[in-house]
Amino acid sequence: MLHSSIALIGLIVAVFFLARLTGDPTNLYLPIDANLETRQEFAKLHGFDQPSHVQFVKFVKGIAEGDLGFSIRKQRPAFDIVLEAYPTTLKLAFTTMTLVITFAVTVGALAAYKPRGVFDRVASISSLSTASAPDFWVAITGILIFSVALRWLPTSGMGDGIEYWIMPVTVLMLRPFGLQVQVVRASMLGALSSAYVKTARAKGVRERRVIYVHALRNALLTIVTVAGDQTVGMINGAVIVETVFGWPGIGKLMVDSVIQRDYAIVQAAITITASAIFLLFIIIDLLYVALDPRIRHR
Amino acid sequence: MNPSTPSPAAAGKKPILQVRGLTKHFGASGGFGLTSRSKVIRAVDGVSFDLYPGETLGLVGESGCGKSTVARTLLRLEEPTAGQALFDGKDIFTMDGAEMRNLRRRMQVIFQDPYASLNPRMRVEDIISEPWVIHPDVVPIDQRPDRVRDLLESVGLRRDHAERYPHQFSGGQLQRIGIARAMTLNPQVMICDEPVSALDLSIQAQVINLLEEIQDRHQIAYIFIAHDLSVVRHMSDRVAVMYLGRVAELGTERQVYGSPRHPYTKALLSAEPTINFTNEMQSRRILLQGEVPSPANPPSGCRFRTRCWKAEERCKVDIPELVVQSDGDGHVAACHFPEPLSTGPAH
Amino acid sequence: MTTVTTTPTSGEAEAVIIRRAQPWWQLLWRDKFACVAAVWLTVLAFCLIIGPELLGDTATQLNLRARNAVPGLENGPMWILGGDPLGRSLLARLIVGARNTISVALTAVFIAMTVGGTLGMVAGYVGKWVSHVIMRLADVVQSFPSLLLAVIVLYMLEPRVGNLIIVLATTRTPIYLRVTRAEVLEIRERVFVDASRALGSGRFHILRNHIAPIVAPTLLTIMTVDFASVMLSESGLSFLGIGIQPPAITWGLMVAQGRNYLAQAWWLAFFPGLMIMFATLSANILSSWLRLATDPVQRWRLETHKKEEDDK
Amino acid sequence: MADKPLLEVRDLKVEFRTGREIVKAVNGANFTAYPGKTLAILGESGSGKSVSAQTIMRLLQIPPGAITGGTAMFHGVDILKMPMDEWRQMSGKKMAMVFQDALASLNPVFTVGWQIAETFRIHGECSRSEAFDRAGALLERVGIPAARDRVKDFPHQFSGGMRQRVMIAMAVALKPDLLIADEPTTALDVTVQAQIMDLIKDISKESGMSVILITHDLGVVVDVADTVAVMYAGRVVEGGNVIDVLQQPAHPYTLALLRSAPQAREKGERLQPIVGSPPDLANLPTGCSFHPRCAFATDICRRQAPPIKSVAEGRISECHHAETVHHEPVHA
Repeated sequence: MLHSSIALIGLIVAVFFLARLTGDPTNLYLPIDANLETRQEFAKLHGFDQPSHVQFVKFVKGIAEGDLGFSIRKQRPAFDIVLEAYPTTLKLAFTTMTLVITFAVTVGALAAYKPRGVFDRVASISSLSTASAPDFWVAITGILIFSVALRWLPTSGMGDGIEYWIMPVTVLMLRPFGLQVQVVRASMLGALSSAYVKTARAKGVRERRVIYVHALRNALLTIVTVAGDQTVGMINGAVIVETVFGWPGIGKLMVDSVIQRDYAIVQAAITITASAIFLLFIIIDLLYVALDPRIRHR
Repeated sequence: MNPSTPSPAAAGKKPILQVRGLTKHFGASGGFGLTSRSKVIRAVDGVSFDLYPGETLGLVGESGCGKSTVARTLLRLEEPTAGQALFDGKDIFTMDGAEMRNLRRRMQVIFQDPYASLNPRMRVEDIISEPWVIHPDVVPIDQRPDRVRDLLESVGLRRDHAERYPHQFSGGQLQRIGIARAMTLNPQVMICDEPVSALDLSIQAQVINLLEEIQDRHQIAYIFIAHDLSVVRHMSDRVAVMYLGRVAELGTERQVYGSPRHPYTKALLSAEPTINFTNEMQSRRILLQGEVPSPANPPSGCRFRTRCWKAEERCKVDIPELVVQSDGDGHVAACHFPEPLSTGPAH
Repeated sequence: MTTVTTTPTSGEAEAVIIRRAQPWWQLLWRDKFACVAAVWLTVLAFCLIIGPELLGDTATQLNLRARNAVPGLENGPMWILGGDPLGRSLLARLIVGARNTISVALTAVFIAMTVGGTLGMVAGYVGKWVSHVIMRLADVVQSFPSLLLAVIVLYMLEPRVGNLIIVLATTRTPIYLRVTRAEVLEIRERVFVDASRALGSGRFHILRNHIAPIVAPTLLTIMTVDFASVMLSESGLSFLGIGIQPPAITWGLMVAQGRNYLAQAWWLAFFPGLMIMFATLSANILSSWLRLATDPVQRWRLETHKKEEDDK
Repeated sequence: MADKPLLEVRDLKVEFRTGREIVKAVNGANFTAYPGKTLAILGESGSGKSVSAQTIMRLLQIPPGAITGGTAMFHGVDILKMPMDEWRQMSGKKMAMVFQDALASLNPVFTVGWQIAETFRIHGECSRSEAFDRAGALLERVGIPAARDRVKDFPHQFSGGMRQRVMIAMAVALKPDLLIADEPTTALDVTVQAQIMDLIKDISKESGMSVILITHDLGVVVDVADTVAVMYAGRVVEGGNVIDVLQQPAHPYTLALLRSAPQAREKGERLQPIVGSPPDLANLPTGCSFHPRCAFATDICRRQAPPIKSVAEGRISECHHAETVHHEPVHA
């Protein structure tokens, strides 16, 4: 918790100073084609002519009040634009992570049960493959096959039907799934060869219960850690997937704003994302305490 | 309190090592902001003893009694909280870098776990000659390979073993390598921290014999730490029994084993399973209640009182001092109600 | 990324005390997947070293007859994988593109490992304050999605190769830092380090002779898996148009350019993507093999003959 | 020993296959446990004592392990050939096990009460709440202070000795006929060891439970066991009544072991160690496995594996020279 709050502070400072590092921040805030007059006016309006520390205080104050700048391109507060984009990404991320964990735990646990068995080999190779697949490439290949050639799925856009969700979710799942399968397998292997599993077997606990109660409960600690990291990393995937499939989420918004040089939105998006991640870390910490009594009593 | 009467083996000699009031508390200092805990572990609390040239002082006690911490502080692997340790009259704890390097040559150590105490990625040759890399003036570079092999032979291994890696040896052989390494600098004092505890019985005897041979040959003084009472008895001239960071009893091997004065010593001796078929020993067994209290929160007064069948009100208040017992001036015990002297001969 | 190790089982340990190590190439030969991966990475290394010198001209040479040529042998062996809209050989471009793609990833990983490893050793072996500062910095970097960080920085500092490498290296550094520090903290408590200290050795001696040789193989294992993920990140950035800029050739860029011709010439995007996938897959397979081969507890799984397993 | 055997292990063979090597961890071991008695299996590391115990409990990890021969008759059935489903119903109920490292052997994320109660529940003994009650009672029985409150504690909240008591409580929950204790006190201090051994003795006496005690400690064997089986290189080389075996050993290994134990001796007197190193299980010596370290070895020992000889009533020894050794005094 402490480390994520420090990270949050560090990030806000970094965002502020990065903008100044590159020279005149007006270059970043305004479109490239803005004329000199607009630039000067803008600088004065936003206090860019003032010393850095004054600007910094103002910047932090703005964050506290929910004022994260004004998008000149869209003529709206950046905060509102970012908030509108978030639900889409959250829905996408949530669906993906749920599926990732469900599938990965099932596949990983089964693979660990008979190491080097047929299922394990298939699972290893396929998880390594999905973890190695370039998501943008899988996405456009998917479009080529399922949308262009077979015409089964829509090429892009977000709709109500499940057909709109299949490809983005699948693509977004690939790498987290591949990694998580390996993590589940390894931690299950560790748990299954531990002494307490021996005790459980000696007590006469059936194999299914050994795997899904005794071993999995311990393996969960690692699984949760990795899942937490992956949820943070969902933003990475979202940038690509939303761009390719044209989903109006935070990833697409950010890439568009970068290309259009709409700094206010980029800055707002970073700040809000950082806060979201901060919140996520708190949840993971709490989960961790709930899962591991040894941490609880330390 | 002067637990310094020499054993017969060292009569007339001056002690090589004098430990006075050695104290080590963990977690007392160096705490950093958010991570520090107020709990202080009193691992060692005012331990004093002398070590004479060429003798073996046994240090026994159960886990957590602080015997290993004594070793680690004497080696300056941990910094002591208080106390003195005079090596040849000079305090180890106040030595500067150069003096410390000099001391390292005169005081060496053998560790408990032979697997862990040798770097798995180094060849035996590099392991044994590492001390000469650190102290380059001891043996010239061109003589080192030969000296390594000589040393290997002197601990009962083959010359060609120098080329191998630790994982190619058994536990007993690894411990021999550890002993060879400790011998490279010709020390006067050797701290043996449970050197045979990790070894099987059949191998244990080999290593004990080797240690004794080396002692006879080079007149090295041993501080021999172990939890196995019979091993300590076999090895030691004098024995110190520790309980919860303090010395409970100290005397010659005969005094301590033959006529224990401290109730803890007596209980410890009776709990040790022996290959003794007379039922006499069994019937005299004292089964102590409970376990050793936490050194983070030791009992007031006498530390043994919570498990002692003789404890009275006084034991809660007064900390017993090491008092000279009537059976000889080397025998001291820290108990308000010492056991009577045993009349029978030591078994 | 978390590396997971398993604990040794008590029963096994007793039975297998004395064992002879097999040389690594025998272990590699046993695992056919790892073998293929190693061969493929060697081929790529070959492309990386002499590709541009050998085929640089072919890759930029226009061939109007081979515009968007379908994969096949009609236009000569260099056009076996087809031609791009300007008729350039896709195969040649893939081989030439290997250098940019791989060397960016390799350099980034190498920098990350060097910086992370050094900082990790420092954090593990000096005072608490320095360690704290280093670790908090790592937190800041790590608690933010790497691709996003790259997007922002490249947006502000313009997408040059140098900047790209710095960004990719920065996002990967914390992993090496953490692993190294954790290992150093663990190793410095090991008895053989105590033994060396009791012999009078100093910090530097211990770091060089006892700690570095043990940390190095671990870092090498992470490097291979990291190489894969950095290459994916780099390709992703190129795909988004904020990585390496044309006319330089990288596989990610080729996928991005081919995307516009998806309907007419699918091979333009397909083969570069496949190259990325094979390269990352090879690195991942090799790293999981390395992990087994360097773990004494898991090693038997490699040493066991396949035949013997099938008996049961 | 007129009783019918409770567990009879015959010619047990277990191998571990690693790479080109085949490690013969257990190489034809025989031993028998009688109702209400304590059998000690004595051996050094690598002798195959732990592997034997785990094999009998069907806990061997396969691969790399493999049972390559032998039977284990328990209540008249060969439990090594029993289908796993059937064995699970017996395991923990008729035969239970206590391990060396109690901290690692208890699941860190469940309360000790839950773990003990699980034993009752999986064998369909009683309801959830009743199982918890009985867990509390059991903890009380094994001497844990304030047991009723401590059922809700996790293993890491107990001390080493207390954890081993929890393990014992769990093992004896369903009053098994046989308890296998694999070095239950090796990690503990002598004073605590004495308490734990007493507890096992008490429970065994109270319920008529047989115990197989795996240990490397001669003293512990004398202390608690009725009969002993001495293992070396995967075989039981000597067996019989504890006092007989340890007072008049009939196998050179047992004799050498007794002689190498540090006893009260005069200073300067050397111990008599067993020469050489423990055998390489992947490459066992020809003939008798012990011959390279044996003071009695003759030519036949190098060529021929020794037969099982009976040197006295209820005493067996696997040695060509068993009779000679049997008349050798332990302390010369």
